[in-house]
Amino acid sequence: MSLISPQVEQHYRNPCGADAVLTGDNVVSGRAGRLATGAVLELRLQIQGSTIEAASFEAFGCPATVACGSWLAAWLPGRELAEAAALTGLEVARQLALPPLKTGVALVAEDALKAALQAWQND
Amino acid sequence: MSLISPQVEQHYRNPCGADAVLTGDNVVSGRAGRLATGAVLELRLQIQGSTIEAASFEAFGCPATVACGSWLAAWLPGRELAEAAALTGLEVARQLALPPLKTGVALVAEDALKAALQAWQND
Amino acid sequence: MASDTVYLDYAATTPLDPRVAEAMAMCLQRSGAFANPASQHEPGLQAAALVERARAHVAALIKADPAEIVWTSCATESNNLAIKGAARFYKQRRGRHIVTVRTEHKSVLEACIALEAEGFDIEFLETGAEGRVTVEQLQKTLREDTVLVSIMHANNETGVVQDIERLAPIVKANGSLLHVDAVQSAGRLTLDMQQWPVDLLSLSAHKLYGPKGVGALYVRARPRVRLQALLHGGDQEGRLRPGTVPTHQVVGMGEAYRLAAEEAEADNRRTAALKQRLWHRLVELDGVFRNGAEDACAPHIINLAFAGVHGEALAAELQGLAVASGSACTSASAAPSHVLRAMGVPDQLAHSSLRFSFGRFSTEQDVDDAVEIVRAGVERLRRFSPIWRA
Amino acid sequence: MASDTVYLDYAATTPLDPRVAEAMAMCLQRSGAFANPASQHEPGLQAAALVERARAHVAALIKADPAEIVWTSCATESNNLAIKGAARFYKQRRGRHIVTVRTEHKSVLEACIALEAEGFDIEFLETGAEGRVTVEQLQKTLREDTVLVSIMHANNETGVVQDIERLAPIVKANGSLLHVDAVQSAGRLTLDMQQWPVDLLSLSAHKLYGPKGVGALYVRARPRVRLQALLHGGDQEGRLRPGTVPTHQVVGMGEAYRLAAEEAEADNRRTAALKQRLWHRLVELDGVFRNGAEDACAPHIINLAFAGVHGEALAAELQGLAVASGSACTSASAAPSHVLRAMGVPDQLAHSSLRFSFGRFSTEQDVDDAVEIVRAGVERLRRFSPIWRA
Ligand SMILES: Cc1ncc(COP(=O)(O)O)c(C=O)c1O
Ligand SMILES: Cc1ncc(COP(=O)(O)O)c(C=O)c1O
Ligand code: FES
Ligand code: FES
Repeated sequence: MSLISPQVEQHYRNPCGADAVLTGDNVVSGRAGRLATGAVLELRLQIQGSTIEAASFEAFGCPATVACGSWLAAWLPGRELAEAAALTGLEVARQLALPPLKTGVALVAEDALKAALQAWQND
Repeated sequence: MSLISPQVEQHYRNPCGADAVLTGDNVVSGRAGRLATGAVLELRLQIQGSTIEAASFEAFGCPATVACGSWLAAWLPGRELAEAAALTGLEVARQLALPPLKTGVALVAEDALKAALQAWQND
Repeated sequence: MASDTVYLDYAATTPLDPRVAEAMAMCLQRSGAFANPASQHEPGLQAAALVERARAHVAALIKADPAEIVWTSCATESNNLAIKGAARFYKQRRGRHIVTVRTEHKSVLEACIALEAEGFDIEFLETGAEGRVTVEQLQKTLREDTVLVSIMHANNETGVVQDIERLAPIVKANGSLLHVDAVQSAGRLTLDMQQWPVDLLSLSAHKLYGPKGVGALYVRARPRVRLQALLHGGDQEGRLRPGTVPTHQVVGMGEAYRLAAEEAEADNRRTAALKQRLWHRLVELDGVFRNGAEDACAPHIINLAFAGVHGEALAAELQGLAVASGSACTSASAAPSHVLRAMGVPDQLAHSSLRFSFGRFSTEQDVDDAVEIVRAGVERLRRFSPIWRA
Repeated sequence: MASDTVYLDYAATTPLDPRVAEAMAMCLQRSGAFANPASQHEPGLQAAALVERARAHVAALIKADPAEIVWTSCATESNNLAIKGAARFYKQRRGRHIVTVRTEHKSVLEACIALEAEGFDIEFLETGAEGRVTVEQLQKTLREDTVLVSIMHANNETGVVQDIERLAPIVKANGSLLHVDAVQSAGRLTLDMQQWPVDLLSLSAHKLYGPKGVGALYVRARPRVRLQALLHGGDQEGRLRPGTVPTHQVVGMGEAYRLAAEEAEADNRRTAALKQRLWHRLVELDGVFRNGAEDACAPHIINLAFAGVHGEALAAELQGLAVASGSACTSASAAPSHVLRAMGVPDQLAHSSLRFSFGRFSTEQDVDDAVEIVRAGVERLRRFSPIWRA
């Protein structure tokens, strides 16, 4: 697939946090994207104090969508909430070397992360 | 050449009366056609009383033009002047199986014949 | 191509039949018919004779007269020439209302839309989930100023077949012209220009084991249909399509159509059986749906939705299997197929669809290999799908 | 073609170079790159890679960027796309005045004339007997609302070369677009898009040992030239030319252009010598004239008038020799060539002209045979010509 960078390829073929089962009081989830536009990402975070301990994702979308989920699930564990909140979709796109066409998918990833962090605050 | 019927082919390759040298008091000539339209035919008739004894032609034009000259030079000898005068270009076109595109060339042939007969009358 | 790839994308393009390649090769040699078929010298006339024989083969498959066949460079051009050419020629006489269908090929839809800028009024017929246009709908939509109706025969994404035999007389009764895009149906379904009151019909070579880069447009001679040309500059093709006629290309198309006349029936029986085999195996996966009418479908195409997985991701899973993914993700929009959306397929499933298409060289082994590759991909993707719960 | 025919009609079309045929054959096999280059699966990507490599070869010959090359189905289409596409796109911004030359190829002249119906004002530059356009003439004709100037490089009937290097800056100084039909000059004369301020340039494959049915249009990227497409319906070729890209055809064009980059110089030296040989022999016949500037002529074309004989009759005499007769007698009019008339060649001689054109496979033996065949024909026809007196 010409729209797939090596980074996407790696995350898509061997996604991180796709099989993790996170449950418990300190687990929140955030979902973003719409079926209509072909990308839905759901992120789960296990949080202890101000630190993210573990992350998992589910994705419906193109390989880039899957790769965004996997990249987040790999990057987030160990991060402070503030640091996670500062992450932008554009940074995710840069890290995965997404083509401009796929920037939207990375913005969905940012939204899913924001939604999960919001859910934690509202808790 | 797709525009060439077998009749044209025969007359064009082996024209009648192309090499004949007609001279003398009882020889007249008629010319028709224009260089601009790419067909010029000159006809010479040797006439005795009311009968055409011999004919020759010169032609500048496509194979159909040459064939018209040759056909006339073959057909005219032995004809009465009246019979010759009644010949139409359309009949020549029919005899040579000219395609519609080439009808104009046969009309040039008719004009050349008419011009020669006219020259005889004016003599 | 990698010889171990299973190719089930015949609706995108077919390989050449080796016999077509051979016929073309004869024109490509220095000792062959390489001259310009418009030249009046002997080599030119020889090339022209081959061009005319090829024209007769194409005409024969659709029961038309050779003089009714105009060579084009592809079916996209055929569709553009038919639609823009007829609309522009007849607008004064007839009107500026054009009717087409939402599920048409892009080259029909975009040619129509381009005409809007010239003051034409385009109306799109809707189709139900079956993907079919009804007689009543068509009847209701036709107007006195309808100059042209364009309806495809077999759809390229779903294989769904429109009932041209029933729809055509209605268009003609209204006094409008009818154009049919028969690119996917030529050689797969019967086309009969003697029986069908169709005015213009688009054909392509490369969907029927002929070469890419050549197509044809059938233009009815009696009563004579007139067109305004898109290209200007030569006397070729009755001035409807100037430019040097590429002998090897049209000879390839002619040979492909000649072979189709002889072998299509057997081909179609075989591909229909392979299609059923694939369907019966894949439906076992659960959450697999078939897009479009099952009982009015070209023999070589099947379009399947795999609930919970995305078509583009699935396509990326299918290493070693060449099929078409429903959504047009190489284009700027991430929108799913306009055809499936027009049929009311829910967004999720529209994004989850793949087209499998079969042809003369497909085998049962191809099907069985494809099933295993698809099964593995669907199962992996469903494991982390937020919308799939087995 | 009959292998004993002497072929001196390379300006009408060339045979394929066997190496081109081979490159194409690779794409025509089932094991080759037959897939649709727009498909996103592996076989499709392989075909797309070949298409892009071919694009780079074509770009290299004219010193352009590959992204500036748009595939078309022939040079007739390239000319139509360039002229109609630019005129329609820029008419609001710039104006509706178009300048071209009376000796252009029909596809340029007729594309321009077709635009008259859309309110464009076409002005034709005259040429003298030499067939060349002067700087002064051009300067005088340009207006503030001149949107486009179309001037061919080498003329297809006479070989006369326009001085694009000197004319182009004048067009650009006026702020107009410049289109050049380089169909006959590609591979015969230097074309340098880095040095020449040309906006659009038409190319063909089949005049340079490539296949018929494929061409290209160079569209300058910096500053970017915009066009309105002629065909609609797909994302191929930056939406300037939709339709499945025919891999084998563009691969053939690419290989032909790659070979030209390597071999054109030697080819041109040889054809120029053959042309001189023909001229020196035939001029002995008396009443033989050369049409067009002798010192500004493409190396492969010579156009000769044989006083007193008609071109069509002469062509019919030339059994076993394939050359082009000046007058367009297959068309409905019996008018002689518009090119020769525009150059002021007298009617008689215009009707009496033949074009001889040479190429990579021409030999001295071809020339000597041609001379004998022509001599015999001219002598026979002059014997009964009413306008020839030796
Ligand atoms: C139904 C239909 N119409 C038109 C076309 C256009 O054909 P081409 O790519 O040869 O222009 C296609 C092929 O994609 C098609 O499937
Ligand atoms: C100068 C010139 N322009 C354009 C063309 C048109 O080329 P094609 O026949 O490939 O469309 C030709 C070929 O006849 C030509 O010689
Ligand atoms: S599916 Fe089209 S962008 Fe991901
Ligand atoms: S030369 Fe054209 S008609 Fe005879």
